Amino acid sequence: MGMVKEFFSGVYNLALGLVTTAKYLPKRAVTIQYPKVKMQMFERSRGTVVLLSDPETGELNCNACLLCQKACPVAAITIKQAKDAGTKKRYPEKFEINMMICCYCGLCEEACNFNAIKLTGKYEFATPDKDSLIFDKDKLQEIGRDVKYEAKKKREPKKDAVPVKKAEPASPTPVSAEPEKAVEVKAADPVDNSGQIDIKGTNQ
Amino acid sequence: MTLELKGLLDWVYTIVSGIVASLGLPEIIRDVALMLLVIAALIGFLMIMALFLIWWERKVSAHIQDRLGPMMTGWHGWIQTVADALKLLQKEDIVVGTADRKVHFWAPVVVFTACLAAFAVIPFGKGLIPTDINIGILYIFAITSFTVISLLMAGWGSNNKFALLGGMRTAAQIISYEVPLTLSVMGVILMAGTLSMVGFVESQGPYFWKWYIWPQLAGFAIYITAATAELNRTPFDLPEAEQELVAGFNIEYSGMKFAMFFLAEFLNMFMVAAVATTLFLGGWQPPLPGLAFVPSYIWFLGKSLFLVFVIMWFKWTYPRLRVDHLMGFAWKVLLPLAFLNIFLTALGVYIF
Amino acid sequence: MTKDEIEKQLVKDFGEHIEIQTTDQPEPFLYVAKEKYVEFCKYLTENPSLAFDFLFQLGGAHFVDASGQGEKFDVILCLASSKHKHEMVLKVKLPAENLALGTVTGIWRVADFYELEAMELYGIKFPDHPHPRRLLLDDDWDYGYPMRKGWSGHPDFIPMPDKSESAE
Amino acid sequence: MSTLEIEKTQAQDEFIINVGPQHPSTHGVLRLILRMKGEFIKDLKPDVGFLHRAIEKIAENRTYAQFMPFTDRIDYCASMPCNLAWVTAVEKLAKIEVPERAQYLRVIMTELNRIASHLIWLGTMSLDLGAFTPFLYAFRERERILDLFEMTCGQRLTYNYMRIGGVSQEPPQEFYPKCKEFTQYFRKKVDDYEALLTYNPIFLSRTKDVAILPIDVGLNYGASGPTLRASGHDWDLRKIHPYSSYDKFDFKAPLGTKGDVWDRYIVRIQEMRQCCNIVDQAVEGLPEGPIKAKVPAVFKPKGEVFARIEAPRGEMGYYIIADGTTKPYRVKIRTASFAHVQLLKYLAVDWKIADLVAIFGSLDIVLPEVDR
Repeated sequence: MGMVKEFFSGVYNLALGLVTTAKYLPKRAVTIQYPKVKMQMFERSRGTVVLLSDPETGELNCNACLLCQKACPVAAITIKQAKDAGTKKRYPEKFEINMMICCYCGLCEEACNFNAIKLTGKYEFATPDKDSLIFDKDKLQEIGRDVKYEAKKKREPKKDAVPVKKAEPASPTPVSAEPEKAVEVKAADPVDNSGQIDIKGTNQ
Repeated sequence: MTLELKGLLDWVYTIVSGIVASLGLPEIIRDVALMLLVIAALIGFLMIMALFLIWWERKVSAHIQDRLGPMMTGWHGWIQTVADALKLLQKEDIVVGTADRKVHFWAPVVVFTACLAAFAVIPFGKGLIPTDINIGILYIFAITSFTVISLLMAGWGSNNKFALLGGMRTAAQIISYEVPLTLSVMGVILMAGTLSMVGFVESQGPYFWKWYIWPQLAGFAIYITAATAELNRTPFDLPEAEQELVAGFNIEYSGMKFAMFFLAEFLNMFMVAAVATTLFLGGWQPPLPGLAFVPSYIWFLGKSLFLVFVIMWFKWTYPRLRVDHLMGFAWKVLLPLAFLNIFLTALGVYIF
Repeated sequence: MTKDEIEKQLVKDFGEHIEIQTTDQPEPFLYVAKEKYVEFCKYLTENPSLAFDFLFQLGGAHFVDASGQGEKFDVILCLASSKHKHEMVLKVKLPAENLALGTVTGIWRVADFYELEAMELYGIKFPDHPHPRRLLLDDDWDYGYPMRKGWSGHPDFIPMPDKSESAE
Repeated sequence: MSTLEIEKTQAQDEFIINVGPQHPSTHGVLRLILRMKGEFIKDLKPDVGFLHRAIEKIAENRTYAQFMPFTDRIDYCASMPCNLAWVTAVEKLAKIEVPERAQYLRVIMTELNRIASHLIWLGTMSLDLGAFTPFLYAFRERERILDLFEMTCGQRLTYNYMRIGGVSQEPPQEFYPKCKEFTQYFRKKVDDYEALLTYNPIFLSRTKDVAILPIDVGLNYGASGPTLRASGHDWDLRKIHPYSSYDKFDFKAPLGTKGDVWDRYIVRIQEMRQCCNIVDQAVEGLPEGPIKAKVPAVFKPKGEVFARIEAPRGEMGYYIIADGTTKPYRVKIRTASFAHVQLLKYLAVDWKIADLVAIFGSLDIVLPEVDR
């Protein structure tokens, strides 16, 4: 008797397996066609490290205090300080981040008190030669030019450590390719913060 | 005006015989010319069908797994397989130095001819049967067992330990599943009383409840299971499973030879589905006489493509069997069931 | 069994061979004499009220004081009991000159790989280990014992640049 | 001590197979030297060390905060529990009181990451047994969890989310509703996996009564986590030694009966459902308050500590010796897979090579954990 019951339960489960796969046959695919449609990076995505600069004056915020260089666990950042003769303000003469070593952990962003360094959502920097992966000051500044940032208050560990970075109200975006991803696009900024122009390619 | 191809065939027949008569050549030349035309049409159709099946398998597996499959080459990637074929064509054809050169070369040829030869007796539609010999089904089973020889040749020819192991294992699997496959069809032969393929189709009557699948449901199930094992497809795809650690018998093949094995596998799948449609699902007969306005070959293609879809569906749902289970399943489960089915059918036929 | 109950029990049975280390941690930390080590471990597993049948981990440690002499090695075992839900840390002091120690693979099978690792990275010998072999490092590794303090023997070993030395 | 002296014990009808480092079903870079007699495995020797990054040596010259990104890389399939292990150990050492909200956040993240890690296990195990589709379904669900993580800490795999004394950032507002939505969505999906695999006769024939692990042998071999619970040993660190506010949630640690490959499978499947319950309870009961305790910027603890937590693959723990400087003096990392690799030899001998793949899949061994 056990044999027969086992046989029928076997056939039932085989059929159950077929039904389950059939359930997904008509459904819309969850994958997106990458080169045409780009993933919408989150506001806090930790991609490439960039140097932020003051939009008006175009100068770097960084005043070479070497805090990020010390905080970096893999010593990917190398900075050479220099004092500006005129304004007596220190600035980094050489600021290099070796992107091959950087582990994108975000500790430098936390250590910096002058909103000079930030990890953005950009990730498309594949290059054939390795030398170009050591980003110097100008490249870091140029990538970071259109990155928006909020001036962080001076960090006091006593109070709530890091003020909550308010996420912009999520406005529905033309891109309808990702049904379930929470899409944050800065309302004011036509180019989303990650700098990629979101080409709504023909998906189907 | 039915879209049957019968009219077209007669028209071609008259033209060819007209040309031959005008040139004053003997009758035999006309038959040979017609034969060549039929072969050309058949091979052309099968090549397109093979390319379509490969593309279709990738799309079916993609949509089952919630993804899109090839999209880049043409609308929904329809010329993807053509692109793959061209790529394989220009690949360098490496032959291992110590390989048994002749055996290595002829293995894919054998598997391809065996596969194409089997289509000689498949009734694609009313009157659309290349040669209607009266031992149709026997011919098919004889030809399909050729593939076993080609696998052994491939395994032995590449002079590689794993290829030989894979070849042996595939041959053992196919032989042990050939037996239940043939026996599962005996039931249908008993009911139809003939061996010719067209005979099967006619004896299944115009109404769909007259098809042989209903009385022969067990036979149909055994047939489909044994056929999946014949094709080395999951859940019976032991040869290229990771247990074999390597890709079984077609390790040493590259370029067009590998493509021939690949095409042969998909043509075999279509052939298995075609035979199942002819035997169990009433060939090119519409389910209801009222639907006869749709041409017969459309019905035939529809049914066999549905069965091909079912075989693909198995592949993307089930895990793989272990070797001893595989063999045990064939001899201890499928074979007794097949005998039981024959016995019951014989009883049934005797009573009615 | 709480921490001091365990310690009382151990002192009662192995009084002179063990030395309790006072720490503010909830688990007992104690040193055991090198000779009595294997026997002590066997006792720990067999005693029903202790039943330390789960060897969490076994590792070596290399102590060098600032001036470089007074080298000292420790073998640290973290034990746990699956019956009584208590844990313990057992340590053995090894003088720098002969680093041999009895093997506990007989008691806890899992110690096999841990001892191989300690053997390879610290140079602590386990003479009667069932099958001593090279575990993590490659077979032809002869650049000394990497986990020891102040080791920088491999030609292409790039020490961490001193930039982050002053990191607090 | 050549690793190949396995050859010397070779009888004439046996042959050596090298399930090499680049094998599809070794979940990373593990080389198994098998001595085979026909189809059966007679002797098995794991050759590890291909992924040895000497994380313990690195730890000795990084500060306590700088070492956090390295803990992500110990088991990159489940980085949150690894962070949690390091943070729990250091807080136990320096007696830091973690605020309630931070503990709840840590629990949410760890349980979500446990589901993601079990999904990787489910995908690769079913792939090894030949079923392609569950692999893609499992990774489709995992994508939703990774989105939740990326929304909070910016990374998909190596999060570096926890800090000594709390967590680094407060999740954005829409994180919590999305979490609830995920748990409801996910419970239905687990039923799909069960439908595809659990009672499938082919899956049963491949996994039932294969490589049975008795409890005492398991304990002796240092097995822990789902692998040991599958043998019926009721031992879940989250319940026995509750850490990081686990005692405030009620959940059941699923137990197996026989301890064969199928039990190890079913225990992990049910554990995924339990994680959903925990995440739901944690998201509801999330208290207000700071997310980070006050930790001195110049952090110089002194003393020794031994702490362990329940990672998805088993018990993970640290033994830290701190000598009052900013850098730990000695860090010993204990991972579950290092013990489970030794279990392979006990379980796989006298089984067929096809079963080795199933056994290896059921132990959920991940190579970065083995080699550290």
